Amino acid sequence: MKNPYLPIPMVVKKAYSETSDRMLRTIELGFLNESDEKGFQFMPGQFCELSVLGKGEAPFGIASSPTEKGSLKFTINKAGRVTTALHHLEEGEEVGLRGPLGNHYPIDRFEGKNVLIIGGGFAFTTLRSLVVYLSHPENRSKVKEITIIYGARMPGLLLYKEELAQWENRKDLNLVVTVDWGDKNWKGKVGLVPNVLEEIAPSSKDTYAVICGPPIMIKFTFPKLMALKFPNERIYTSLEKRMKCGIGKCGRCNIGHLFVCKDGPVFSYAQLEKLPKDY
Amino acid sequence: MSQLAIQEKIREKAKELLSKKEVDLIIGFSNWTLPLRTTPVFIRTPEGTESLIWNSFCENNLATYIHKFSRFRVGIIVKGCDARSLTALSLEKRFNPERVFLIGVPCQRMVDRKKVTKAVKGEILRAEERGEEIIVEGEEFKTVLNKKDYLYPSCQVCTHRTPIQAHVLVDDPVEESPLVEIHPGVNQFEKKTFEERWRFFEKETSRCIRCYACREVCPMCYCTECFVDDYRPKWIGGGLQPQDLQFYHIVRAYHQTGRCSGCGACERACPMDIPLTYLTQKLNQDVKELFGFEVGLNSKTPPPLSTFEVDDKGDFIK
Amino acid sequence: MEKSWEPKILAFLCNWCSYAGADLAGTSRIQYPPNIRVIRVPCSGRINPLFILKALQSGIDGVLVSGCHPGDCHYLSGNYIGRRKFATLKRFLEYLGIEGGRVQFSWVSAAEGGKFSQMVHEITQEIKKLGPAKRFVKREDSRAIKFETQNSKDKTILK
Amino acid sequence: MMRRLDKRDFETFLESVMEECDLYAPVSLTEGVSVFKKIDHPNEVNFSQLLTQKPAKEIFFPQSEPMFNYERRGGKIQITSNEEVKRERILLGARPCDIEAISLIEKVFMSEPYTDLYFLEKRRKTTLIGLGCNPPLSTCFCSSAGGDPFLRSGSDLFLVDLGDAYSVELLTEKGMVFSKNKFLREADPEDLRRIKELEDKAFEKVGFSIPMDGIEKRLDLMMESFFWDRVHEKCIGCRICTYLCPTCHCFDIVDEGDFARGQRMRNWDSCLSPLYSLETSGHNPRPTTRERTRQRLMHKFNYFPKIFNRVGCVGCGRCIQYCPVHFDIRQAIIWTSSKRPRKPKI
Repeated sequence: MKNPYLPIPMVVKKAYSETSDRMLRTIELGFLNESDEKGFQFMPGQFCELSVLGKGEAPFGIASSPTEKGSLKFTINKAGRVTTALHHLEEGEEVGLRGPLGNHYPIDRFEGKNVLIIGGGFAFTTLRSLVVYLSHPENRSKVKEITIIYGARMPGLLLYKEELAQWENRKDLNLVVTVDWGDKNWKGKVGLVPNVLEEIAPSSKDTYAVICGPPIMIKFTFPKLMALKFPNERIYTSLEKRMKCGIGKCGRCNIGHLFVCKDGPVFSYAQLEKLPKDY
Repeated sequence: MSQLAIQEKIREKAKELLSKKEVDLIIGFSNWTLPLRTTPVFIRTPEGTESLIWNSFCENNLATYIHKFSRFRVGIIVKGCDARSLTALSLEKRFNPERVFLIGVPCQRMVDRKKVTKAVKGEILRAEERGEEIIVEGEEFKTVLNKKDYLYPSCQVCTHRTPIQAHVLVDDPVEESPLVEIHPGVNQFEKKTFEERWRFFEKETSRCIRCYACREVCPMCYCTECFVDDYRPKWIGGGLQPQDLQFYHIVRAYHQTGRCSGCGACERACPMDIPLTYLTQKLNQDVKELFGFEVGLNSKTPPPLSTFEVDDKGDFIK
Repeated sequence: MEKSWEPKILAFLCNWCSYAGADLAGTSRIQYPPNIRVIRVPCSGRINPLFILKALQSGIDGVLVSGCHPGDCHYLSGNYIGRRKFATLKRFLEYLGIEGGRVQFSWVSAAEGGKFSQMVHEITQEIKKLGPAKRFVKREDSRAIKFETQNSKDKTILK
Repeated sequence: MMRRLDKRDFETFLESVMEECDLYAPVSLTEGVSVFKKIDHPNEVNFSQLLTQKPAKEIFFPQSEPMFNYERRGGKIQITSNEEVKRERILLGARPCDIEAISLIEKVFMSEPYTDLYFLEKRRKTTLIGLGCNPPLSTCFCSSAGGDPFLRSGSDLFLVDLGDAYSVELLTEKGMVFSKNKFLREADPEDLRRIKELEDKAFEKVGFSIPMDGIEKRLDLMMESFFWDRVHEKCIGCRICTYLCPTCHCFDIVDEGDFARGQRMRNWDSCLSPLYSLETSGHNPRPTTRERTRQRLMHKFNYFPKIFNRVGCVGCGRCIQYCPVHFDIRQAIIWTSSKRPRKPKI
């Protein structure tokens, strides 16, 4: 039987800073053992526990898509002990990884439907995974229109800038990038995500919405989605809470009787409505 | 005054404060489900004051709750030690003294329930205090114990039983003399050799389960992040390694230097019966000897470790 | 084995006096034992008792805290405040059964290179006499918890 | 199958058992404090305290347990897991509530899709010997919480103290191993009657006083209740009730060691600690004791039954006995029941 607490060894293939404030760093991890790679099957929305031995472990959403073979990508915000240690990693160093954990975005339900993806700040990681997955030639035909609204505080804080530029040019993706405050080089939209959503007003007909961002953004975006007549069952979001084990044993990430790590992190708004408001 | 009379006076005063709306709530003691014990209650209505009681089992230091209720105007029933803790806390600017009303009760010294429990065979189901005696009853026994023999060690040495800082005293001040001169724990411990002392400390702390009850129950332990929870730097490990337990207990006690009122709440709270007051009492003695300071006697003198005298003793320094 | 053992001593030296004093000892070529490892701190008042305890727990055989003479503190009163902390801490550790000689304090000014060297000699000798620290030292093999039960009083605990 | 073990033979019986197994039993650390611990000599076993301070869950889920060791050697990380248990174990003298609690924790640790091997390995290699409670304490309310003072389920063997001897019931396959043991003699026909007597007495004492039925449904409606504003007031946020609780199973995972080598430890953690749910951003979803007390009670009486169809409390009463401010969980349950006025009187 597999011990779910044992990390598998991974090697840092590439590590680079994402944003101008250097607080967000992306690391690309490669598998050291082939058998681990074969056993690692995941879908967009799932997360992993990364450990720097001696410092501890912490959960991170997988930013790469299953279609990108050979490596896993994580974008990490420097905040505490483990994330700082992860920021200090250099190429060639070893890290531990447990996963994939949790559930994923309900991609099978998206089939034949439109998808509206709303992201804010550095919560865009698993959404990037979703976009890359859906826009992959193999999967693109499965869904109809893909609309992406992505906002950050400043242009310098946008993640995956090169990719955003590529998506901009793609005809089969509707990408709207917005910032709260532009600078003199910024030519795109300026405005908060909820307002931009209101402005674009995508149709809710046959559309699933996936939303992920800071709590304040989510709080103001939900009403706008409601106003656009999105039913609760078709709005999905990904939650975060303090986690330790990631497999529903250690007890801290519960909301009501559900565990964010095991029963989530992806929940539909309909599910969330049934859960207690504060916990 | 008898305890019942004191209890009546407490209720009267609490009722008055609440009905005049001078305070939002009264923190006091009430009877509860187990014998030999009382529980803190928080009373907001004049009628509720009927549940306030006073006896020799009102052992909790209610000053602890000032942190939780500092945004209300509170009336607190205080013993000598509680009042001194509160004075020390007001020196550390933990609350606005104007919003706190102290109902002082000269303390008759509290009864050590653990000692009583050990004195009888079987579970105690009922206990009653009658003057200087405690009558404990179980299924198969009824014993009369002399209260004097079952007092908390920290209460035996107490020389500040009257809460002189209180806004109102419900009874006349009691005579301030200790039952024993030196804390029994300190006394016994000091007689041991170096080696024995460390072994005793080692053995006692090895039982610690790190529930941190001693920390939480202490009015002076209010740091939002305790050193045990720091992780940058990480001072101590999170497990049960003996040295980590010792580290915790040394620092917890040492952090009370010049702040501990000697109420003994830490020791009473411990589920594993680890003696703790022999540490804090020793520090209190040291502080008194070195700096002539006793905690919470007046609201002007700053705590000794936050100030200095130019001619402090320094003969241990090379 | 006994002979080759040399104590490790951690010295917290204040930036303005003792560190300069140690420096002076060096530049004047006054020799002192190499047992001390120096950590420079802004002031002896900066010393948190946790530093001393953590050092002892990590297996250091002795700790030295040294600062400016009373009245000379760069920050006016840092060493006075420190002195009260040290006095209580030293007494407390001795009370608990940790050898008093393991925790040492001194005042060394920037001009006292000779005193510094002299003092380090003394302290090193003293700690050598005490032998390697045993109490309170965290070792890798000490992770196992051993309880002493009432019926097994003769057994040794917590080796 | 019923047997009888003379108290005279008790120590020799344990000695013979200890030749093959590690024996865990309650021992007294000092007067009035006992814990379950591995026994070196049979005379350490001490049943005088009905409930040990730390519950028997510690044998399966230690307070501080290394999960694996790691070592960096030449740029490679070596990981050695510590889940394996080499010798068979026997847990002796656990009370029915503790054993019931172990099966509750088992549900959590074995629940799909992940199995906690550290727990499983210890559980699989342990024979449980239960011990009936005669007489139970006044704080016991196991009958109300779905157990009883002589509950056999979960035990492999079950002992009842008959004064001069223990009656031994062999209940499971693991227990039947002892059927040939020479110290276990033929049971006295009188024994059954005496056990019945003791049981009746114990039942009478414990009673069904706590309204546990339907508590899950009641709490469903009480998430925002005024109740929580009051019930938490006296709680000071120590961890006694959670660490001494036989069913609490939350833990923390931390690394101890340095870059080169160390261990990943799993330590008990408590929902009453503010750091339990504090996120790195500084946001704490459970900022005060109100939310934390609610989490503790809701988890036991609402969330747990929702997942496992049984309240997460076995009624051992430890949290009542040892709470420094005397929070009584029984009273809290009564307050949630319909018998209570809408607002607590005080």
